[in-house]
Amino acid sequence: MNNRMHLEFPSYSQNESFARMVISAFVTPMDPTLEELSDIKTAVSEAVTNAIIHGYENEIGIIYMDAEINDNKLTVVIKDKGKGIEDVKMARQPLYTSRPDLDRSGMGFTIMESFMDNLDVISKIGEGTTVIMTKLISTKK
Amino acid sequence: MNNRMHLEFPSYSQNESFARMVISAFVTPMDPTLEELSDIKTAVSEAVTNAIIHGYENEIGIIYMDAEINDNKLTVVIKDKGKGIEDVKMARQPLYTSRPDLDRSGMGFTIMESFMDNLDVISKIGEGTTVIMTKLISTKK
Amino acid sequence: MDFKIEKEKNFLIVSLNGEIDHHNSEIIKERIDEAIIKQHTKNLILDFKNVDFMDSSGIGLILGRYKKIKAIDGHVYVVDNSHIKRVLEMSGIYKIIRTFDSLKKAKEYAGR
Amino acid sequence: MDFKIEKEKNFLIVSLNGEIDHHNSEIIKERIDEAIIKQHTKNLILDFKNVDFMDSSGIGLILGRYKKIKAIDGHVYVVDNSHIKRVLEMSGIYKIIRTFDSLKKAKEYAGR
Ligand SMILES: Nc1ncnc2c1ncn2[C@@H]1O[C@H](COP(=O)(O)OP(=O)(O)O)[C@@H](O)[C@H]1O
Ligand SMILES: Nc1ncnc2c1ncn2[C@@H]1O[C@H](COP(=O)(O)OP(=O)(O)O)[C@@H](O)[C@H]1O
Repeated sequence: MNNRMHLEFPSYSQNESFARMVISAFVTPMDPTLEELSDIKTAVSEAVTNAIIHGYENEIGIIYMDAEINDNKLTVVIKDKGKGIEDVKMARQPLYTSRPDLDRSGMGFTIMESFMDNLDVISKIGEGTTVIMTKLISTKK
Repeated sequence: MNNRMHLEFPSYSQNESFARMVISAFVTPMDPTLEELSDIKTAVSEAVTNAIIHGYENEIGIIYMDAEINDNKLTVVIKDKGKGIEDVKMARQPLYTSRPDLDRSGMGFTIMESFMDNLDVISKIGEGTTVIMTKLISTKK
Repeated sequence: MDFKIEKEKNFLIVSLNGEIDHHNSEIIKERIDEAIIKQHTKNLILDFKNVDFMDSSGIGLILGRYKKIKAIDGHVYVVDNSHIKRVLEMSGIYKIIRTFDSLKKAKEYAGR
Repeated sequence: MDFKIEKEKNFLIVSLNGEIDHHNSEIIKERIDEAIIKQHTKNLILDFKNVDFMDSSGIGLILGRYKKIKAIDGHVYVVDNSHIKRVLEMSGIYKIIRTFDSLKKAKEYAGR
């Protein structure tokens, strides 16, 4: 099975749950297990939340979510045109957060990495951040 | 409350249900009644199905769905770049269908019109069709 | 979407579930038309009791079967529910097809 | 998301429901922090039993309350469930906060 989608929405925090519902709806035909679905929703939630609170900080910008199904492989790309990350390697470290004042735990990238099969982060200061995640869905039944 | 979204997806018939799930997720924060939600899903299903079977016929093209919430007013725009409609006035008549061979009932536009508050159809042969629907959501509670 | 087709006495019962749109009505229509031929049945009960969404593709499904069955002098009966009532009303289906609010009633009537 | 905060003996019980993300954890955190001050309570039970989704914002919610409560020499207890276990495990929360699989057990322990 192959399919793809492109979604754009403003960085209101209420759209975190909207993004989760859209990715759930999109992967439904892949018939993921409940755990796989929960992993995907969590990873998407982390990436979208990051775009909202770190990427666009106090402004409202557009968040781009692309997803693609190729046989049993899911690719999700979440992109913002916000402030970007200076040191991606440091940002990806478990527990690293630039916003402890907001009760952030610094576990977002670590969760994306371990709940999905692969994570790439491309970022440029002043231009924004793109997070690319892939996951293979079990083909049971 | 204000919000908006832009979605693109290929005209696979399995995406009819995807489009319904996305619009449901998008209107959730408006807290529509079950009947309002069902009306919106049905109207979206009709417009997306038309883009798939009439607009793009046997090819796969991209379907564009835009939605906007302005206070309690929902606007949904569904667009294809398919073959277009020669006579929109005739096409909008109840029971008119160009594809009785496919068991189409010719009730799609009639349903969109009566389930939503307003329906506009803009179309040009060879360029595609845009369907614009609005609906006021009751503000109970 | 999930459905089953069973033969009972001189009629076929098609029990539908979930959502009916153009995508899945294509598959359902094909199976019903096959069953009509294979089972030599002239009467059809379409049970929409457990359908929670239906767009105009469902009208096409009903009317298409109605035309086929009528051509062989059979009957089509529909079991409806509140989710699909408004779409059925718009289509004028209540004027040409006998409708019931339960499968039991439809079977009693069809099996007279 | 739906939640309630109740005082019982010398502890506050926060019962959470539905999904916990950054959007709704902001509201929850504010209410808990208010309640801690108003109710003069030092002990907190966070009941996640009926939470069916939680991302790392939930970790921040727990750790943030833990720090506040620790500063006033109180205790934080968590009731978890299978949906949130993996996220909690990643965060190392099990190493610093006592966790229970039911509110009953947490209350018994907190009320010793
Ligand atoms: N989209 C983004 N735009 C800008 N900075 C980001 C973005 N995503 C992550 N970061 C940076 O990377 C850090 C680590 O991210 P993460 O692991 O998700 O933890 P947290 O969100 O809890 O801070 C963030 O604190 C932030 O500085
Ligand atoms: N997106 C579209 N592109 C091209 N033609 C369309 C489109 N939507 C509708 N039409 C035309 O308008 C007619 C009436 O549409 P509708 O009322 O939805 O009924 P039905 O889909 O059952 O034919 C269709 O049969 C078709 O000829």
